[in-house]
Amino acid sequence: MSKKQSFLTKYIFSQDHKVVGVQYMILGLLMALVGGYLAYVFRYQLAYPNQSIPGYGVLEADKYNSAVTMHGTIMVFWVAMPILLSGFGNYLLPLMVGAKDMAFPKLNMLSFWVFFVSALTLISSFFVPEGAVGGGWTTYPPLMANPGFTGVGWGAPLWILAVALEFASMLMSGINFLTTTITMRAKGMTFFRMPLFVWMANVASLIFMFSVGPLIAGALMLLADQLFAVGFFLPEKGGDPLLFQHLFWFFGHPEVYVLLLPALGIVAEIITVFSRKSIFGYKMIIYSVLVAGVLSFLVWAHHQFVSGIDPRIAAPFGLTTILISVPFAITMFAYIASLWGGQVRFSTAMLFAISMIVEFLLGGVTGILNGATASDIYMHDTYFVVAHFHYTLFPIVFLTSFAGIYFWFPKIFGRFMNETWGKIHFWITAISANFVFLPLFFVGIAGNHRRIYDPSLFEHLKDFQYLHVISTIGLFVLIGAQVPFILNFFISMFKGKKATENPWEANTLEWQAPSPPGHGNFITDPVVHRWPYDYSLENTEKDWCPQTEAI
Amino acid sequence: MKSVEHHSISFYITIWVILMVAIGASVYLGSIQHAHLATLLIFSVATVKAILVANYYMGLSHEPKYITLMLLVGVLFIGLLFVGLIPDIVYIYGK
Amino acid sequence: MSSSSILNTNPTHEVEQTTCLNVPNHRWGMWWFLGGEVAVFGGILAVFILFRLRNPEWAQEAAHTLTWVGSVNTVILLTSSLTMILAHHFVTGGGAQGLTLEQRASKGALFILLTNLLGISFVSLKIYGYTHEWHAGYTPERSLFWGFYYFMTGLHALHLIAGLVANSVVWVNLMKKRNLQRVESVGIYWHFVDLVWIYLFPLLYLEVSSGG
Amino acid sequence: MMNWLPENVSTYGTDMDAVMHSIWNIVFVWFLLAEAVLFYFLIRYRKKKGQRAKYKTGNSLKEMSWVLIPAAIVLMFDLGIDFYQNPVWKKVKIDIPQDPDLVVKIEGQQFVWNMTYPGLDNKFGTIDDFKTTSQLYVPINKKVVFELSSKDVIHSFWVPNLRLKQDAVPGRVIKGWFEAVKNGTYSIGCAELCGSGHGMMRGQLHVLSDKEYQDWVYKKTPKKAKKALEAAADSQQENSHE
Repeated sequence: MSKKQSFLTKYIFSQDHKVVGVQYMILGLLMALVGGYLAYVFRYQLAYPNQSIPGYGVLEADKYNSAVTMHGTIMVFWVAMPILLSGFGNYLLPLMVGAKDMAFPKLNMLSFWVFFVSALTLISSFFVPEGAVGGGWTTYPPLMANPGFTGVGWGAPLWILAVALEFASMLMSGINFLTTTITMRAKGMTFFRMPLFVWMANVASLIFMFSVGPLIAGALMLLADQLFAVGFFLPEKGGDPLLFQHLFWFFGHPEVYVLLLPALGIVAEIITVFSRKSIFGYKMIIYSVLVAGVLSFLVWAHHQFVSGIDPRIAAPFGLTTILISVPFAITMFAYIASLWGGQVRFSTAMLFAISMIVEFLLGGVTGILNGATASDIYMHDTYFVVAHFHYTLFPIVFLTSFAGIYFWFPKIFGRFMNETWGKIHFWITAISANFVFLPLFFVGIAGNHRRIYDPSLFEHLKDFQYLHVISTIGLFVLIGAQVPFILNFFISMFKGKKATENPWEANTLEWQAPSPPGHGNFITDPVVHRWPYDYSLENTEKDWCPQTEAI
Repeated sequence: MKSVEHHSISFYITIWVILMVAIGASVYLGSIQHAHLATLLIFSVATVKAILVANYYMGLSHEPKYITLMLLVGVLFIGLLFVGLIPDIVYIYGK
Repeated sequence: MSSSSILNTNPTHEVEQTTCLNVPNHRWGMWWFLGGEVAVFGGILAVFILFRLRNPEWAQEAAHTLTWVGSVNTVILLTSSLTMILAHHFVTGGGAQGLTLEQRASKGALFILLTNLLGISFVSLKIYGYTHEWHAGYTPERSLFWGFYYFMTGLHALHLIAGLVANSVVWVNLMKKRNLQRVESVGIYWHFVDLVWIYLFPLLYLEVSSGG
Repeated sequence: MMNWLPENVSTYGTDMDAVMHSIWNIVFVWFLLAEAVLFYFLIRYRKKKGQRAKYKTGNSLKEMSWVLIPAAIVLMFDLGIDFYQNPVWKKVKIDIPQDPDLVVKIEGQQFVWNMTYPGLDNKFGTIDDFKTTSQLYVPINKKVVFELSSKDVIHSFWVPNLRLKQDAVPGRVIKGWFEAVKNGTYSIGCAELCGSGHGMMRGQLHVLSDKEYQDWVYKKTPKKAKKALEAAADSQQENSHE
């Protein structure tokens, strides 16, 4: 039926959602190497101030700012977004709803290549005169609005351009996800028979779509300030710096859930398969996520409690912030309850999925200290906040992605990843991550504020330098632990044990397609008869029951 | 399958005529003296125009109500942003 | 004439066209896209209104925009919306039975062309307005109102130009009797650009002495 | 964990520390409970030969209550925390004393803090005003109100020992206050990224006794101003003699 595809159209300019998904994942992992390298550079500086860093040299103060800025930007927009939402979303969503491809395959290809160009644009900003932007990933004006303040020439506009392209790419993905989910579901795939990942990816796309607009406007205004000194954010010209903060966080906070939700979806799929248990309270989870999605538009100013906003509006924002913990508490409790009465198999994927819950809980509860207005006066912009969001984002981005990769690798490449090496990778990663981030809570409480390139310059922080050293050594181990993963990934692609169609005995539709699925995904159009979590049904022989199996 | 709803050409032209009249009304209202009333009326007229365009030209009137709802949710969130910004942008605390 | 048969006239479609709630893919996609656009322009309008409330003296600035340019452009743009909906009307059979594919496509192409001509006149008049105002000294240097003015109308004009490009692509399609359903997509987008202008016009061109 | 906080030297710092301690204790107990249940399930329900998992969907209200009741308790704690800590926020950021003993103007600038003192007469805009750079001297047990502004970019006035943080935003004058209760010298930092020298933007807070503070003010007052003031005082005295 289809004409023979050349290598170029099959693997590079492909319209197949599976290839696009894998492209996103691989580019995201490559960008993670850049982000990790930057983390290595500035963590080395923090532990051993002003020493020559192996593989970099001496890090000056302004380059330190660039390094932290680019680390944040890359990890959020070029690692988390592409891997979790676009990568897994593109690969899994059509398969899970039983579609042959995305609704708009060409748009899908375009979205990846726009993303690719955005990544190149961002990377190129390292090499322009005066280097990459150093205004923080939040790019607050006037620092970022007036080139005179930053000492950054081309870095700042390039940063905005790159982010704008990235947003465009993600919007295209979002349009595809939503349309595919609505119109291309297999026969019998009602909304409440969709796997949680599909729900989560769609809610995340919706949240992104509604929240990013004002920031796109704000970014363009910032660009106008940088290039033409119009002054939207410059007080001397009648503008207001606080406006940008509002526009940024109106997007920035929902963005956190754009990352969290797909991760929760991935974890849900994995823990149900490996505990041979149904998810606990499927609809309850969906409704709490929807509530959280709406609430996420009401909390943005909690990032600005001490930023000069009217202090009287802090109280309502503090309340909504604390309230948003409830739907996520429900979700987390439901995930834990899903293990109740199960038969837990500790495969590498399951270990990563569980470690995501274990570590995310600490990130979650410490958020209350930042959300409560009074304690945030102290905690704001200290390492406590840094530790808090790394304890949420590290599990969301890395632990979940690893879980997902180990889990779906047999589907994607038709071969297993090596479990022994996987477990070595898991234990070192999960444990060393705590050595990296746990000390940061303590230095933060001790009063170490963010983005200073040498804490030992401050009298009250001199005694806590050893905590920075522990954190940095933890990071060395954490980065080192990724070597077995990378080798495992590429070697298993060609040499791994061959996988059958449904090696984990899972229910969702992607496991009913061949491994790897060919163009068009399914051999026969799937017809769905049940929800995806019928594990260990009573009075059946096998302990799983694919969605395609008639009742 | 339900067929796409069709309005006649004369229907579309009628809408256009109403829109033209509305433009005239806006321009006239821009010149009257009573500022608050003028503002209110001008934006009411604009909203009427917007509803006409959205409903009959964009075709929202014969789309499922979910689509209108979705767009309204977007507008609602922007409304939240607007309200949240009033204390900081319109009034400056402590000034 | 049902929507599915319009889609079937497209001989080159690669993806299976599906519908939900009677709405085909391309229209769902366009609505989601506009959901995002609503937030972009909604955000800009919200910010402008806030600044307008903060600076009541901007009413005097608005008096210096060329109201006649704004008004004529509003007429042009709303008229182009009429030609656009008529293009869609004819492409989908115009309510009359028995129009051939060729007839529908060529009538649609004619009205798309008209729409584009109106769009081009809008942009030309806009450029005339800009040069006039700029040379009269109303640059962003003067006050932030003019920063907003050029930013908002400029972004709108960019959207309109993107619409012109999209319309042209569809026009070429129609000349080749292909992808007739695309008229509907670009149409919805075009009307949206129109809708944004409906709010920009009173905000920027009409001088009302107390807040907007 | 919260005993890692640096020494508190302000009046409202005590309230804030209490808030932080209580919130931490509450959330940490919840964290431990959740982890304990999670690990218990992992061990108790690990795979065993010949056993089968239970079919439990958690879709009935009865089963859901296992999740919803704890979540409802979480909600109660949430509201409790919020109502408990709100007055502290109000005290620190909203209820700025109307009758301060001292008003200081603090201006952030890349990369120093400019402090302007009203001088001997406690009034700004007079001849005896004087400035210091990044060194803030305040008397002990006195209500100090500061007017925070910025010359260029956003800075954040950050004194860990006072539990005080407030951004300085160009175009705005933001008021805040504190009352230090212990003599000593404490670090001041800038907690908002403000450019290449952000990490070096340091200062010091000196809390002096009343006497020391008066001496310091006298010492800092420009000679000219002192002379003028003394002359004015003398003439006043002469006037009163007549």
